[in-house]
Amino acid sequence: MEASCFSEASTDFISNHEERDHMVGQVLVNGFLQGGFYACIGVSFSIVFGIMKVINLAQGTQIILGAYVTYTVSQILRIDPFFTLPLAVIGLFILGYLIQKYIINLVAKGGLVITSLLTFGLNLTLINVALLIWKADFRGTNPWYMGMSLEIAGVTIPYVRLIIFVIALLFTIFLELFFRKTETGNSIQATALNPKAAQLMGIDIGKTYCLTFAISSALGGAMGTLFILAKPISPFTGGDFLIILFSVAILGGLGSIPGALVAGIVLGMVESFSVMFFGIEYQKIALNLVYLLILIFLPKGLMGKRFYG
Amino acid sequence: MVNLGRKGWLLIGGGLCIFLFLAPFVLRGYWIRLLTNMFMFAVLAESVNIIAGYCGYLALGNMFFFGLGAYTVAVLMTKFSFSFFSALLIAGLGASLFSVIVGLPVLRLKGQYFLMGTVGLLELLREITTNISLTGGGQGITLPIFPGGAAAANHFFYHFMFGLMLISIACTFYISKSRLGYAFRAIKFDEDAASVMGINPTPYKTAAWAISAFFTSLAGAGYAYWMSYIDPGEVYQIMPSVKMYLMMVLGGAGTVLGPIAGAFFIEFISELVWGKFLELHLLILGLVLVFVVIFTPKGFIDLFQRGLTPSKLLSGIKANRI
Amino acid sequence: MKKGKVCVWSSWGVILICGLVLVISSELVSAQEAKIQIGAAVSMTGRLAKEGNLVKKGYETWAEWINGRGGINVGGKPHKVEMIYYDDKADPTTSAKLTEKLITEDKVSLILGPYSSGIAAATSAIGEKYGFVTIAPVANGDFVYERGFKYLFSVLSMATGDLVPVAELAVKQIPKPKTFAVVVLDHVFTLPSLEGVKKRSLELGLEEIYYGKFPVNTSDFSGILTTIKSKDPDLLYFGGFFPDAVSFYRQAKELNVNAKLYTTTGTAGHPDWLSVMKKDGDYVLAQVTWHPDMTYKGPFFTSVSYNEFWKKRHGEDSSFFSACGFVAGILMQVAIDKAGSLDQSKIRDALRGMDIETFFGGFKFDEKGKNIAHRMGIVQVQAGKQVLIDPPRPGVKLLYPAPSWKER
Amino acid sequence: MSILEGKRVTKNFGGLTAVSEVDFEIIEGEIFGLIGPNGSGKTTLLNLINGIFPITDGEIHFGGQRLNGLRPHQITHLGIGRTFQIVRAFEGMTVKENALVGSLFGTKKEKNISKAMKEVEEVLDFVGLGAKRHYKISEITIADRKRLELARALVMNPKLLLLDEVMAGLNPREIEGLMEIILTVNRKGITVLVIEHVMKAVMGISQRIMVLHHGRRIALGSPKEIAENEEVIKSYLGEKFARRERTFLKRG
Repeated sequence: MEASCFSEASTDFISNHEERDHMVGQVLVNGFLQGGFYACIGVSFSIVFGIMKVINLAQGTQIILGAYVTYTVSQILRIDPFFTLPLAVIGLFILGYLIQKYIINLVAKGGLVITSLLTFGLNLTLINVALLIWKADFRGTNPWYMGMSLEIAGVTIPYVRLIIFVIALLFTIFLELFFRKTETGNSIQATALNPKAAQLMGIDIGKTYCLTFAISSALGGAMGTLFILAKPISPFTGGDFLIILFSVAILGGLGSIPGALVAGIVLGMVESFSVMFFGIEYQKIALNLVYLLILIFLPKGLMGKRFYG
Repeated sequence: MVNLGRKGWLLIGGGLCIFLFLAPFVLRGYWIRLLTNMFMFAVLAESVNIIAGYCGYLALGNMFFFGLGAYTVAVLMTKFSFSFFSALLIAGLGASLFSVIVGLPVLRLKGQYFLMGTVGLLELLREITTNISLTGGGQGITLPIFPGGAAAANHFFYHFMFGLMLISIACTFYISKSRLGYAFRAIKFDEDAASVMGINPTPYKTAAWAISAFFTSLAGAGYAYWMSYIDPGEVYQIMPSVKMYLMMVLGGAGTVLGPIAGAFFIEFISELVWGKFLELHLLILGLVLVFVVIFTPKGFIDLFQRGLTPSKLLSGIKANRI
Repeated sequence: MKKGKVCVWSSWGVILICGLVLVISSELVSAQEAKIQIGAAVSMTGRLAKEGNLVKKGYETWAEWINGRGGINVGGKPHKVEMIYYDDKADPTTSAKLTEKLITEDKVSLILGPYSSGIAAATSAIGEKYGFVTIAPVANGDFVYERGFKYLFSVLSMATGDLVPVAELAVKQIPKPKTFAVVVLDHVFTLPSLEGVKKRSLELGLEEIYYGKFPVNTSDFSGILTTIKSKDPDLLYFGGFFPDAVSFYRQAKELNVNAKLYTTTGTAGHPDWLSVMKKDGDYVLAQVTWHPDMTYKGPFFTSVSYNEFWKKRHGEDSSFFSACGFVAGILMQVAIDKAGSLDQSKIRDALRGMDIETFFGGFKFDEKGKNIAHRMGIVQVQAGKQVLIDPPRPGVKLLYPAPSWKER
Repeated sequence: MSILEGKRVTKNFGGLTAVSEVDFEIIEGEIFGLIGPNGSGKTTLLNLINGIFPITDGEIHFGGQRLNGLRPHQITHLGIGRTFQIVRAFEGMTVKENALVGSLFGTKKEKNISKAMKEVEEVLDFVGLGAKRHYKISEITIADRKRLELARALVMNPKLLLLDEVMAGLNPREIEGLMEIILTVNRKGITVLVIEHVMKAVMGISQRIMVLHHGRRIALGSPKEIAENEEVIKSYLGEKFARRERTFLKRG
């Protein structure tokens, strides 16, 4: 079966040329738009990873919680999902801050096993809470503009995906500026480079970590809002993000935001082009292979610092 | 607690083994299955202990060896009509070989990156298995049922997992006493210093992972034959991996019997949990994880050593908080 | 070192104590026995929680109902039933363990099966070991029944037949469709149905112009849809989990990929489909194991009266998952009635010889335990309603060809 | 004859040059001092010798064997033992176990653990850690950690011993003790290279001293010559010390 559709998927492109060109254009756009979203969820994971050296296995579920906020609010107030974005951001910001302050900070020095186990424990807990509140049903939104798209030179660009892309992009840029320009941002980066030194400079590590995690969580919340526009969610959806989060963080380089941005888009491209050339069943394989190869052969990621030792 | 001599402990240990060996002849099916399950997790926890607890390389995706073993046996038995044990052997050695091959590049990674690398491998292997027709793809694969009725099957798999556990314990014990063990621990604590003291890290790391892979794969192989139906999404999961780590940490990483004890403890806990609170077990398992890492980051053996007073509990926090 | 050892052993002590406590408690549980205890391990959490809970609801309702009528009639005198539920977390290992627990610990007299083929495959092996009848309410992957089990019975016809009626309907339509495309999730839930309809379509002289298998957790279908668009098939057969189906058809709309007929496995018949997809869900076909508008008659209920009964109890139409659970109960009870005892082998023989119609449809089992008398229903979403179009009913017709996304 | 020889040894980290074109030669059996202000490249030079950093340019030979491109463990097996400036003991192992690693994997790769145990205990007694052999690293003082570092290097039974500031942060009495130990080691025929900031110690025990400044060799000679070398005084020792040292050396 694989063999047959492999050949199918590839032959039809050789067959007809301008169809193929139009195709490439479309695939390019698809990959790009998807990539924007990947980049942003990747960033939300990558900053915690880069700054606190914590692998937040609960990030996926935090994203889903953001989506649930959007779902609930837009259901109750009957408003457009996009307008719930600030609520998702604020809600998850607070949640993230509390989690870091009262849980993760307690084991921040515990090393990798400890923190990873902790975040996984948090993940299970959050999932089960979501399960109790929203049940296992699939929840989705369906605003009036859902599924509408504009067409440019035979390439269709869905509005929703376009908006998602733009917003994701804005968030990423905003975050980068925050880290570069603001004092808080700098102190966070200083902590990332060398916690001890930062402490001597009078930076409150605990507080910085809380802030970092809160920001990451808030960003996740925002991405949740965007996600539920494209796809319905259930409490268990969060796990699906894991490998994307990892890939973006690795490919982009330890905690580098511009890197993550590029990484996200590269992954989006890999995804859609792998479909074009090998057929969709090889999509995930392609993604994972790229991920592992980068991890092994491109130790610095695209724009980050090296990560042996 | 009274301190019996080495002999005393050996006596108790031996007694316990005999007791457990004979247990299935008196216990009812559910208990046999429960214990079999525990033995399986004990093996998994112990094999994680070898690579992570002793050698310090956190192979969170270690479960892909489990899937590898499960599928090797499944395919060999169904498609090439191997006998279980010959398939088993191939599964074990195959996994070790595979660990060496992927280990050469992947073990160059350190800390989080190794951890994430192994998770990547888990995902990759699942996807590949799903896409090969030989493995029955996403539809999974059905193994021949164990011949000879309920009791026979129960006893067979019970003793299989039990034996496997004993072997893994013996192996770990040997390691902890041998040059290997010292090399592993040296690498765990400071790889550069270790190499300056004459240890060439690469072969030792690889060896650690190969041993770990061997046992994990055998457990997977047994599991496949036991369940008689497997599909990729089920044998390539990250959840059991995390459980293994919880067991290791709880029991005490880098000790011979800690992970075993941890495995038994956790399995009992989750068993109790299902019985009582149907819709809350994820929550409770999650909270157990959280509390364990906060209060007993060095496992409850360490806790016993320090004594179980609240102040000691809090000192557990002080160690890691910022 | 020594000290460490002491502690290890003391922890072993703790564990053994835990064990003892557990043994005793379980003894206490299995001590009291008055009624017929029926055990069921279903997914209340995990990926299949939604469906699992609906099946459980079916079981519960059946138990209430049968107790309301005095209970199951065993050899002349009625026994009340008492259900014991466990959560298998949609995990075969757990499910197998719990099934064994039900049989050997709780000493239940009967087992009602779990949700989904993958899990039934594991639990039926246990049932077989102990000679316990397993009636699988919603597990129709052929492979489950190909292992020569003698105590396993399926409520449903096999998955390979799920969507066959769609192909048969389609070829009767004007303009007659010529080509079809298959997009299917590489998973035991979906592959058999799609393979089945594909085979039938080829037999009916339709041409396959695209076949794509996608892995679990595929979020973006635009690549595959772009390919399909360039081939412009008449029929679009899609098989996937709920979220897959939703994002597939949403992106189909976004990329304006049109066909004359859209199909999904189950999902368009799924309770959540309408609420999530709104009007974009229209025109899509799906198979349902049961539907309130079916016209089956049987002991106790007709399709209609069953649904009314359900409405009274729960204030909503019965989902087909619940119906599967409910009818599994009825089967069990009819079989026992016929067997006149709780002896599993007698019950099995009763089921073997069974040939009846119920509100759910016909029941007649072949030697493998497949139900050969049941036929899937096909619904099409019409104006936000899941309308039963097969088996055909007066005044209901398939909307064909479906208007393009732009024209809606 | 020379046991360790460096020809125009150079190391660049990206732009900056940590060690540039340093020539040196260590005679078998001597104690060779290596001094210089912080950041003058002393430790880097050590890291080049035992292969932690790849050498950028030049050559290092150990008893005729070219060291360039060898991995640390290989170099150790040739017979170069080393201590770390920032103590790198294996936390979570006992003092004894720490040392044991050295004897199991060092130059002679002792296979028999119980035999290894014995000599480890001897060495620990020798450096004065015998009583604390079962302590965890976290339980012993800085001085003891330094001793342990030394012990770990000794059990590897090297021909050449590289000591990186083993005396830093110790009180005078402890320093005296360590000097004694080092001299005894040297008497056993082990060549020693010491990096030290404690002038008194390094002047006291070394036969020859090399001074590094900004990664360059600015002087090489006997303690007396070094103490009188104008450039060294200017750049490093400072007048006051030099004067005291001269008078100290005159008295002999």
